[in-house]
Amino acid sequence: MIDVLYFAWVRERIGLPRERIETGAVTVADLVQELRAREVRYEAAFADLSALRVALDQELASFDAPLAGVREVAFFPPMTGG
Amino acid sequence: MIDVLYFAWVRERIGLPRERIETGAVTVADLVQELRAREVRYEAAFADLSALRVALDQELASFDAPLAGVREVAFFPPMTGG
Amino acid sequence: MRVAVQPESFDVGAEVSAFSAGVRGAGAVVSFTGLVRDEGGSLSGMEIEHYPGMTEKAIAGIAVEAVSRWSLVDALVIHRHGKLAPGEAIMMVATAALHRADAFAAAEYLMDYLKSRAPFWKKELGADGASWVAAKDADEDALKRW
Amino acid sequence: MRVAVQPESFDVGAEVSAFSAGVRGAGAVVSFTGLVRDEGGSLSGMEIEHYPGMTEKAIAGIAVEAVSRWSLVDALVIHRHGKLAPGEAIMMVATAALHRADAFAAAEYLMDYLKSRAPFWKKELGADGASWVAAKDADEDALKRW
Repeated sequence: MIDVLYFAWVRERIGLPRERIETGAVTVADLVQELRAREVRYEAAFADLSALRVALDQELASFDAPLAGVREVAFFPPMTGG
Repeated sequence: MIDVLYFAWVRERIGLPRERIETGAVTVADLVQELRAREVRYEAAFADLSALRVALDQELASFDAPLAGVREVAFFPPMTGG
Repeated sequence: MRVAVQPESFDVGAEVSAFSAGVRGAGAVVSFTGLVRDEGGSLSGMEIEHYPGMTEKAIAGIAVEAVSRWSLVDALVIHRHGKLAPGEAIMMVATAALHRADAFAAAEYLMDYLKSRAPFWKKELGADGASWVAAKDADEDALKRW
Repeated sequence: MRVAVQPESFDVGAEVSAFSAGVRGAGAVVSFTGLVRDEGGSLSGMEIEHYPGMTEKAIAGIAVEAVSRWSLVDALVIHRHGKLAPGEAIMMVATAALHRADAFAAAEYLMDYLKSRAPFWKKELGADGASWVAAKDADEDALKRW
Protein backbone atom coordinates (compact mmCIF):
# COMPACT_ATOMS: atom_id res chain seq x y z
CA MET A 1 0.00 0.00 0.00
CA ILE A 2 1.24 3.44 -0.91
CA ASP A 3 -0.11 6.93 -0.15
CA VAL A 4 -0.59 9.00 -3.29
CA LEU A 5 -0.99 12.78 -2.90
CA TYR A 6 -2.13 15.33 -5.46
CA PHE A 7 -1.63 19.10 -5.33
CA ALA A 8 -2.87 22.20 -7.17
CA TRP A 9 -4.53 21.50 -10.55
CA VAL A 10 -3.56 17.83 -10.38
CA ARG A 11 -5.67 17.58 -7.21
CA GLU A 12 -8.49 19.52 -8.87
CA ARG A 13 -8.53 17.34 -12.00
CA ILE A 14 -8.47 14.09 -10.08
CA GLY A 15 -10.92 15.44 -7.54
CA LEU A 16 -9.23 14.33 -4.36
CA PRO A 17 -6.14 15.34 -2.37
CA ARG A 18 -4.88 11.86 -1.47
CA GLU A 19 -5.67 8.17 -1.64
CA ARG A 20 -4.17 4.85 -0.56
CA ILE A 21 -3.35 2.57 -3.45
CA GLU A 22 -2.53 -1.11 -3.69
CA THR A 23 -0.03 -1.36 -6.52
CA GLY A 24 2.63 -3.59 -7.96
CA ALA A 25 4.22 -0.72 -9.94
CA VAL A 26 8.02 -0.89 -9.99
CA THR A 27 8.69 2.73 -10.99
CA VAL A 28 6.84 6.04 -10.81
CA ALA A 29 6.18 5.78 -14.57
CA ASP A 30 4.53 2.38 -14.02
CA LEU A 31 2.31 3.87 -11.33
CA VAL A 32 1.36 6.72 -13.67
CA GLN A 33 0.37 4.18 -16.37
CA GLU A 34 -1.76 2.33 -13.85
CA LEU A 35 -3.51 5.55 -12.72
CA ARG A 36 -4.09 6.80 -16.29
CA ALA A 37 -5.81 3.53 -17.15
CA ARG A 38 -8.29 3.99 -14.30
CA GLU A 39 -10.57 6.83 -15.33
CA VAL A 40 -10.72 9.82 -17.62
CA ARG A 41 -10.02 12.29 -14.77
CA TYR A 42 -6.67 10.53 -14.14
CA GLU A 43 -6.00 10.48 -17.87
CA ALA A 44 -6.61 14.26 -17.89
CA ALA A 45 -4.33 14.88 -14.92
CA PHE A 46 -1.44 12.81 -16.29
CA ALA A 47 -1.80 13.69 -19.99
CA ASP A 48 1.43 15.71 -20.13
CA LEU A 49 4.17 14.42 -17.84
CA SER A 50 6.48 17.30 -18.77
CA ALA A 51 4.01 19.55 -16.89
CA LEU A 52 4.25 17.39 -13.76
CA ARG A 53 6.71 16.88 -10.94
CA VAL A 54 6.88 13.97 -8.53
CA ALA A 55 8.16 13.62 -4.97
CA LEU A 56 8.92 10.31 -3.24
CA ASP A 57 8.68 10.45 0.54
CA GLN A 58 8.81 14.27 0.25
CA GLU A 59 11.96 14.44 -1.89
CA LEU A 60 11.83 15.46 -5.57
CA ALA A 61 12.42 12.47 -7.84
CA SER A 62 12.24 11.54 -11.51
CA PHE A 63 9.55 9.48 -13.23
CA ASP A 64 11.90 6.54 -13.73
CA ALA A 65 12.70 6.32 -10.00
CA PRO A 66 11.90 2.95 -8.33
CA LEU A 67 9.04 2.75 -5.82
CA ALA A 68 10.59 0.03 -3.64
CA GLY A 69 10.31 1.06 0.01
CA VAL A 70 8.48 4.30 -0.80
CA ARG A 71 5.49 5.12 1.43
CA GLU A 72 4.35 8.43 -0.04
CA VAL A 73 4.20 9.57 -3.67
CA ALA A 74 3.09 13.09 -4.57
CA PHE A 75 2.21 14.49 -8.00
CA PHE A 76 2.02 18.22 -8.65
CA PRO A 77 2.73 20.95 -11.23
CA PRO A 78 6.03 22.91 -11.18
CA MET A 79 6.21 24.81 -7.90
CA THR A 80 5.47 28.53 -7.67
CA GLY A 81 6.71 29.58 -4.26
CA GLY A 82 8.42 32.78 -3.20
CA MET B 1 38.40 83.96 -3.74
CA ILE B 2 37.63 80.30 -3.52
CA ASP B 3 36.52 78.07 -0.62
CA VAL B 4 38.78 75.06 -0.18
CA LEU B 5 37.48 72.15 1.95
CA TYR B 6 39.41 69.19 3.34
CA PHE B 7 37.95 65.91 4.62
CA ALA B 8 39.12 62.83 6.54
CA TRP B 9 42.91 62.41 6.69
CA VAL B 10 43.45 65.32 4.30
CA ARG B 11 41.75 67.54 6.87
CA GLU B 12 43.80 66.00 9.67
CA ARG B 13 47.12 66.46 7.86
CA ILE B 14 46.45 70.04 6.90
CA GLY B 15 44.96 70.76 10.30
CA LEU B 16 41.84 72.61 9.24
CA PRO B 17 38.49 71.74 7.62
CA ARG B 18 38.24 74.71 5.26
CA GLU B 19 39.83 77.99 4.24
CA ARG B 20 39.25 80.84 1.80
CA ILE B 21 42.04 81.24 -0.71
CA GLU B 22 42.96 84.02 -3.13
CA THR B 23 44.36 82.21 -6.14
CA GLY B 24 45.09 82.67 -9.83
CA ALA B 25 45.23 78.90 -10.42
CA VAL B 26 43.69 77.92 -13.75
CA THR B 27 43.18 74.20 -13.01
CA VAL B 28 42.82 72.02 -9.92
CA ALA B 29 46.39 70.77 -10.53
CA ASP B 30 47.66 74.38 -10.47
CA LEU B 31 45.89 74.96 -7.16
CA VAL B 32 47.43 71.79 -5.74
CA GLN B 33 50.93 73.02 -6.79
CA GLU B 34 50.26 76.34 -5.07
CA LEU B 35 49.11 74.64 -1.86
CA ARG B 36 52.02 72.16 -1.79
CA ALA B 37 54.48 75.04 -2.03
CA ARG B 38 52.99 76.65 1.10
CA GLU B 39 54.00 74.46 4.00
CA VAL B 40 55.15 70.95 4.81
CA ARG B 41 51.66 69.93 6.07
CA TYR B 42 50.18 70.70 2.65
CA GLU B 43 53.09 68.89 1.01
CA ALA B 44 52.24 65.86 3.20
CA ALA B 45 48.53 65.99 2.36
CA PHE B 46 49.06 66.29 -1.38
CA ALA B 47 52.09 63.98 -1.72
CA ASP B 48 50.19 61.28 -3.62
CA LEU B 49 47.46 62.59 -5.88
CA SER B 50 46.37 59.05 -6.82
CA ALA B 51 45.17 58.72 -3.21
CA LEU B 52 43.05 61.86 -3.50
CA ARG B 53 39.75 62.85 -5.03
CA VAL B 54 38.49 66.33 -5.80
CA ALA B 55 35.02 67.84 -6.04
CA LEU B 56 34.21 71.20 -7.68
CA ASP B 57 31.05 72.82 -6.36
CA GLN B 58 30.08 69.44 -4.86
CA GLU B 59 30.50 67.40 -8.05
CA LEU B 60 33.37 64.93 -8.51
CA ALA B 61 35.94 66.26 -10.97
CA SER B 62 39.43 65.49 -12.26
CA PHE B 63 42.68 67.24 -11.37
CA ASP B 64 42.96 68.82 -14.81
CA ALA B 65 39.50 70.44 -14.56
CA PRO B 66 39.43 74.26 -14.90
CA LEU B 67 38.61 76.40 -11.85
CA ALA B 68 36.88 79.21 -13.75
CA GLY B 69 33.59 80.05 -12.04
CA VAL B 70 34.11 77.49 -9.28
CA ARG B 71 33.26 78.67 -5.76
CA GLU B 72 34.03 75.54 -3.71
CA VAL B 73 36.84 73.00 -4.11
CA ALA B 74 37.04 69.94 -1.85
CA PHE B 75 39.91 67.51 -1.44
CA PHE B 76 39.43 64.10 0.19
CA PRO B 77 40.51 60.46 0.08
CA PRO B 78 38.44 57.85 -1.83
CA MET B 79 35.00 57.64 -0.23
CA THR B 80 34.01 54.83 2.12
CA GLY B 81 30.27 55.09 2.49
CA GLY B 82 27.67 52.37 2.74
CA MET C 1 18.40 29.90 11.40
CA ARG C 2 14.61 29.95 11.49
CA VAL C 3 12.09 28.57 9.01
CA ALA C 4 8.37 29.24 9.48
CA VAL C 5 5.55 28.00 7.23
CA GLN C 6 2.29 29.45 8.45
CA PRO C 7 -1.19 30.65 7.44
CA GLU C 8 -0.95 33.68 9.75
CA SER C 9 0.22 37.08 8.53
CA PHE C 10 3.51 38.36 9.91
CA ASP C 11 5.01 41.78 10.61
CA VAL C 12 7.92 42.28 8.19
CA GLY C 13 9.36 45.23 10.13
CA ALA C 14 9.27 43.41 13.46
CA GLU C 15 10.92 40.37 11.88
CA VAL C 16 13.69 42.47 10.30
CA SER C 17 14.25 44.25 13.64
CA ALA C 18 14.45 41.02 15.63
CA PHE C 19 16.68 39.39 13.01
CA SER C 20 19.09 42.36 12.86
CA ALA C 21 19.28 42.58 16.65
CA GLY C 22 20.37 38.95 16.85
CA VAL C 23 23.28 39.02 14.40
CA ARG C 24 26.03 40.72 16.38
CA GLY C 25 29.25 40.54 14.42
CA ALA C 26 27.57 40.76 11.03
CA GLY C 27 28.16 43.81 8.86
CA ALA C 28 25.38 43.28 6.33
CA VAL C 29 21.72 42.30 6.55
CA VAL C 30 19.56 41.82 3.45
CA SER C 31 15.83 41.20 3.50
CA PHE C 32 13.44 40.35 0.71
CA THR C 33 9.67 40.53 1.00
CA GLY C 34 7.26 39.20 -1.60
CA LEU C 35 3.92 41.02 -1.70
CA VAL C 36 0.64 40.09 -3.37
CA ARG C 37 0.39 42.36 -6.41
CA ASP C 38 -2.98 43.79 -7.32
CA GLU C 39 -2.23 43.87 -11.07
CA GLY C 40 -3.87 47.24 -11.42
CA GLY C 41 -6.91 46.23 -9.36
CA SER C 42 -7.75 43.10 -11.41
CA LEU C 43 -6.72 40.71 -8.61
CA SER C 44 -8.82 40.27 -5.51
CA GLY C 45 -6.26 38.04 -3.82
CA MET C 46 -4.24 34.88 -3.87
CA GLU C 47 -4.56 31.41 -2.44
CA ILE C 48 -1.42 29.41 -1.72
CA GLU C 49 -1.47 25.63 -1.44
CA HIS C 50 1.48 23.76 0.02
CA TYR C 51 2.65 20.26 0.85
CA PRO C 52 2.81 20.08 4.67
CA GLY C 53 5.92 18.30 5.83
CA MET C 54 7.80 18.49 2.55
CA THR C 55 7.62 22.30 2.54
CA GLU C 56 9.44 22.68 5.85
CA LYS C 57 12.05 20.09 4.86
CA ALA C 58 12.67 21.61 1.44
CA ILE C 59 13.06 25.14 2.83
CA ALA C 60 15.34 24.00 5.64
CA GLY C 61 17.54 22.22 3.09
CA ILE C 62 17.77 25.34 0.93
CA ALA C 63 18.52 27.56 3.94
CA VAL C 64 21.22 25.23 5.31
CA GLU C 65 22.92 25.26 1.91
CA ALA C 66 22.80 29.09 1.78
CA VAL C 67 24.22 29.45 5.30
CA SER C 68 27.10 27.14 4.51
CA ARG C 69 27.87 28.43 1.02
CA TRP C 70 28.05 32.11 2.05
CA SER C 71 29.18 31.65 5.67
CA LEU C 72 26.08 33.43 6.89
CA VAL C 73 25.84 34.61 10.47
CA ASP C 74 22.11 33.80 10.29
CA ALA C 75 19.21 33.25 7.89
CA LEU C 76 15.43 33.50 8.17
CA VAL C 77 12.62 32.27 5.92
CA ILE C 78 8.91 32.87 6.57
CA HIS C 79 6.37 31.69 3.99
CA ARG C 80 2.59 31.88 4.26
CA HIS C 81 -0.04 29.59 2.81
CA GLY C 82 -3.80 29.97 2.54
CA LYS C 83 -5.70 33.05 1.42
CA LEU C 84 -3.98 36.44 1.05
CA ALA C 85 -5.24 39.89 0.04
CA PRO C 86 -3.45 42.29 -2.36
CA GLY C 87 -0.61 44.15 -0.62
CA GLU C 88 -0.12 41.43 1.99
CA ALA C 89 3.30 39.89 2.51
CA ILE C 90 3.45 36.38 1.05
CA MET C 91 6.89 35.56 2.36
CA MET C 92 10.22 36.98 3.39
CA VAL C 93 13.83 35.94 3.68
CA ALA C 94 16.61 37.64 5.61
CA THR C 95 20.33 36.95 5.53
CA ALA C 96 23.19 38.26 7.64
CA ALA C 97 26.85 38.07 6.64
CA LEU C 98 30.14 39.83 7.33
CA HIS C 99 30.08 41.55 3.93
CA ARG C 100 27.35 42.78 1.61
CA ALA C 101 28.14 40.62 -1.41
CA ASP C 102 27.53 37.42 0.58
CA ALA C 103 24.30 38.69 2.16
CA PHE C 104 22.93 39.71 -1.25
CA ALA C 105 23.98 36.52 -3.04
CA ALA C 106 22.52 34.29 -0.31
CA ALA C 107 19.19 36.16 -0.33
CA GLU C 108 18.93 35.84 -4.12
CA TYR C 109 19.85 32.16 -3.91
CA LEU C 110 17.15 31.57 -1.28
CA MET C 111 14.57 33.33 -3.45
CA ASP C 112 15.52 31.48 -6.62
CA TYR C 113 15.26 28.12 -4.87
CA LEU C 114 12.08 28.94 -2.95
CA LYS C 115 10.43 29.89 -6.27
CA SER C 116 11.08 26.55 -7.96
CA ARG C 117 11.99 24.00 -5.28
CA ALA C 118 9.70 24.66 -2.34
CA PRO C 119 6.30 22.93 -2.76
CA PHE C 120 3.95 25.92 -2.91
CA TRP C 121 1.38 26.58 -5.63
CA LYS C 122 -0.19 29.99 -6.12
CA LYS C 123 -3.69 30.56 -7.37
CA GLU C 124 -4.69 34.06 -8.40
CA LEU C 125 -8.21 35.12 -7.53
CA GLY C 126 -9.59 37.60 -10.03
CA ALA C 127 -12.86 39.05 -11.22
CA ASP C 128 -13.05 36.38 -13.95
CA GLY C 129 -12.40 33.51 -11.57
CA ALA C 130 -9.34 31.75 -10.20
CA SER C 131 -6.29 30.50 -12.08
CA TRP C 132 -3.13 28.67 -11.10
CA VAL C 133 0.02 30.70 -11.58
CA ALA C 134 2.23 28.98 -14.16
CA ALA C 135 5.89 28.45 -13.36
CA LYS C 136 8.14 30.59 -15.56
CA ASP C 137 11.00 29.17 -17.60
CA ALA C 138 13.01 32.14 -16.34
CA ASP C 139 12.57 30.90 -12.75
CA GLU C 140 13.92 27.48 -13.65
CA ASP C 141 16.76 29.09 -15.61
CA ALA C 142 17.62 31.29 -12.62
CA LEU C 143 18.80 28.18 -10.75
CA LYS C 144 21.55 27.57 -13.28
CA ARG C 145 23.60 30.53 -12.10
CA TRP C 146 24.29 28.95 -8.72
CA MET D 1 11.80 58.35 -2.92
CA ARG D 2 13.33 59.49 0.35
CA VAL D 3 16.95 60.29 1.19
CA ALA D 4 17.97 61.03 4.77
CA VAL D 5 21.47 61.91 5.99
CA GLN D 6 21.42 62.19 9.75
CA PRO D 7 23.44 61.75 12.95
CA GLU D 8 20.48 60.13 14.75
CA SER D 9 19.99 56.39 14.93
CA PHE D 10 17.00 54.94 13.09
CA ASP D 11 14.74 51.93 13.51
CA VAL D 12 15.39 49.57 10.61
CA GLY D 13 12.23 47.52 11.23
CA ALA D 14 9.98 50.57 11.43
CA GLU D 15 11.52 51.95 8.23
CA VAL D 16 11.02 48.65 6.37
CA SER D 17 7.40 48.49 7.62
CA ALA D 18 6.58 52.02 6.56
CA PHE D 19 8.32 51.58 3.21
CA SER D 20 6.53 48.29 2.44
CA ALA D 21 3.16 49.74 3.44
CA GLY D 22 3.58 52.56 0.95
CA VAL D 23 4.39 50.56 -2.17
CA ARG D 24 1.00 49.18 -3.19
CA GLY D 25 1.30 47.50 -6.56
CA ALA D 26 4.87 46.31 -5.99
CA GLY D 27 5.55 42.59 -5.73
CA ALA D 28 9.07 42.74 -4.31
CA VAL D 29 10.77 44.75 -1.58
CA VAL D 30 14.48 44.42 -0.84
CA SER D 31 16.24 46.07 2.08
CA PHE D 32 19.91 46.25 2.93
CA THR D 33 21.24 47.35 6.32
CA GLY D 34 24.91 48.03 7.05
CA LEU D 35 25.90 47.41 10.66
CA VAL D 36 29.03 48.41 12.58
CA ARG D 37 31.04 45.19 12.96
CA ASP D 38 32.85 44.60 16.21
CA GLU D 39 35.69 42.63 14.56
CA GLY D 40 35.68 40.10 17.36
CA GLY D 41 35.55 42.77 20.06
CA SER D 42 38.60 44.75 18.80
CA LEU D 43 36.49 47.72 17.67
CA SER D 44 34.89 50.11 20.11
CA GLY D 45 33.01 51.95 17.40
CA MET D 46 33.12 54.02 14.27
CA GLU D 47 33.09 57.70 13.38
CA ILE D 48 31.70 58.78 10.04
CA GLU D 49 32.61 62.10 8.47
CA HIS D 50 30.66 63.47 5.54
CA TYR D 51 30.48 66.46 3.22
CA PRO D 52 27.23 68.26 4.07
CA GLY D 53 25.41 69.37 0.96
CA MET D 54 27.32 67.19 -1.47
CA THR D 55 26.27 64.03 0.38
CA GLU D 56 22.56 64.64 -0.09
CA LYS D 57 23.00 65.62 -3.73
CA ALA D 58 25.21 62.64 -4.54
CA ILE D 59 22.80 60.16 -2.91
CA ALA D 60 19.75 61.70 -4.56
CA GLY D 61 21.50 61.42 -7.94
CA ILE D 62 22.30 57.75 -7.34
CA ALA D 63 18.75 56.99 -6.16
CA VAL D 64 17.10 58.77 -9.10
CA GLU D 65 19.27 56.73 -11.49
CA ALA D 66 18.28 53.48 -9.72
CA VAL D 67 14.56 54.32 -9.78
CA SER D 68 14.67 55.06 -13.49
CA ARG D 69 16.91 52.19 -14.55
CA TRP D 70 14.86 49.49 -12.78
CA SER D 71 11.42 51.17 -12.93
CA LEU D 72 11.21 51.12 -9.14
CA VAL D 73 7.92 51.79 -7.40
CA ASP D 74 9.94 53.49 -4.65
CA ALA D 75 13.41 53.74 -3.10
CA LEU D 76 14.73 54.78 0.30
CA VAL D 77 18.24 55.65 1.52
CA ILE D 78 19.13 56.50 5.12
CA HIS D 79 22.77 57.11 6.03
CA ARG D 80 24.12 58.17 9.41
CA HIS D 81 27.19 60.23 10.21
CA GLY D 82 28.95 60.91 13.50
CA LYS D 83 29.80 58.38 16.19
CA LEU D 84 28.36 54.83 16.13
CA ALA D 85 28.74 51.83 18.44
CA PRO D 86 29.29 48.21 17.31
CA GLY D 87 26.03 46.60 16.22
CA GLU D 88 24.39 49.91 15.33
CA ALA D 89 22.93 50.42 11.86
CA ILE D 90 25.15 52.70 9.76
CA MET D 91 22.79 52.96 6.84
CA MET D 92 20.03 51.24 4.94
CA VAL D 93 18.53 51.18 1.49
CA ALA D 94 15.17 49.78 0.43
CA THR D 95 13.83 49.23 -3.08
CA ALA D 96 10.38 48.21 -4.33
CA ALA D 97 9.70 46.84 -7.80
CA LEU D 98 7.17 44.68 -9.61
CA HIS D 99 9.57 41.73 -9.74
CA ARG D 100 12.37 40.47 -7.52
CA ALA D 101 15.25 40.73 -10.02
CA ASP D 102 14.76 44.49 -10.36
CA ALA D 103 14.43 45.08 -6.62
CA PHE D 104 17.64 43.11 -5.94
CA ALA D 105 19.65 44.70 -8.77
CA ALA D 106 18.62 48.22 -7.76
CA ALA D 107 19.53 47.62 -4.09
CA GLU D 108 22.96 46.28 -5.08
CA TYR D 109 23.49 49.21 -7.44
CA LEU D 110 22.59 51.67 -4.67
CA MET D 111 25.04 49.98 -2.30
CA ASP D 112 27.87 49.85 -4.84
CA TYR D 113 27.50 53.55 -5.61
CA LEU D 114 27.00 54.66 -2.00
CA LYS D 115 30.26 52.86 -1.11
CA SER D 116 32.40 54.73 -3.62
CA ARG D 117 30.50 57.81 -4.78
CA ALA D 118 28.79 59.24 -1.70
CA PRO D 119 31.16 61.49 0.29
CA PHE D 120 31.42 59.60 3.56
CA TRP D 121 34.64 58.58 5.29
CA LYS D 122 34.72 55.95 8.00
CA LYS D 123 37.14 55.93 10.89
CA GLU D 124 37.39 52.81 13.02
CA LEU D 125 37.88 53.36 16.73
CA GLY D 126 39.86 50.54 18.31
CA ALA D 127 41.86 49.76 21.41
CA ASP D 128 45.07 50.85 19.62
CA GLY D 129 43.61 54.14 18.43
CA ALA D 130 41.65 55.34 15.44
CA SER D 131 42.29 54.65 11.78
CA TRP D 132 40.62 55.70 8.53
CA VAL D 133 39.07 52.84 6.63
CA ALA D 134 40.80 52.49 3.25
CA ALA D 135 38.68 52.21 0.11
CA LYS D 136 38.96 48.78 -1.45
CA ASP D 137 39.85 48.21 -5.10
CA ALA D 138 37.01 45.69 -5.13
CA ASP D 139 34.53 48.46 -4.31
CA GLU D 140 35.73 50.57 -7.23
CA ASP D 141 35.68 47.48 -9.47
CA ALA D 142 32.10 46.72 -8.38
CA LEU D 143 30.92 49.84 -10.25
CA LYS D 144 32.07 48.40 -13.57
CA ARG D 145 29.29 45.83 -13.64
CA TRP D 146 26.58 48.47 -13.99
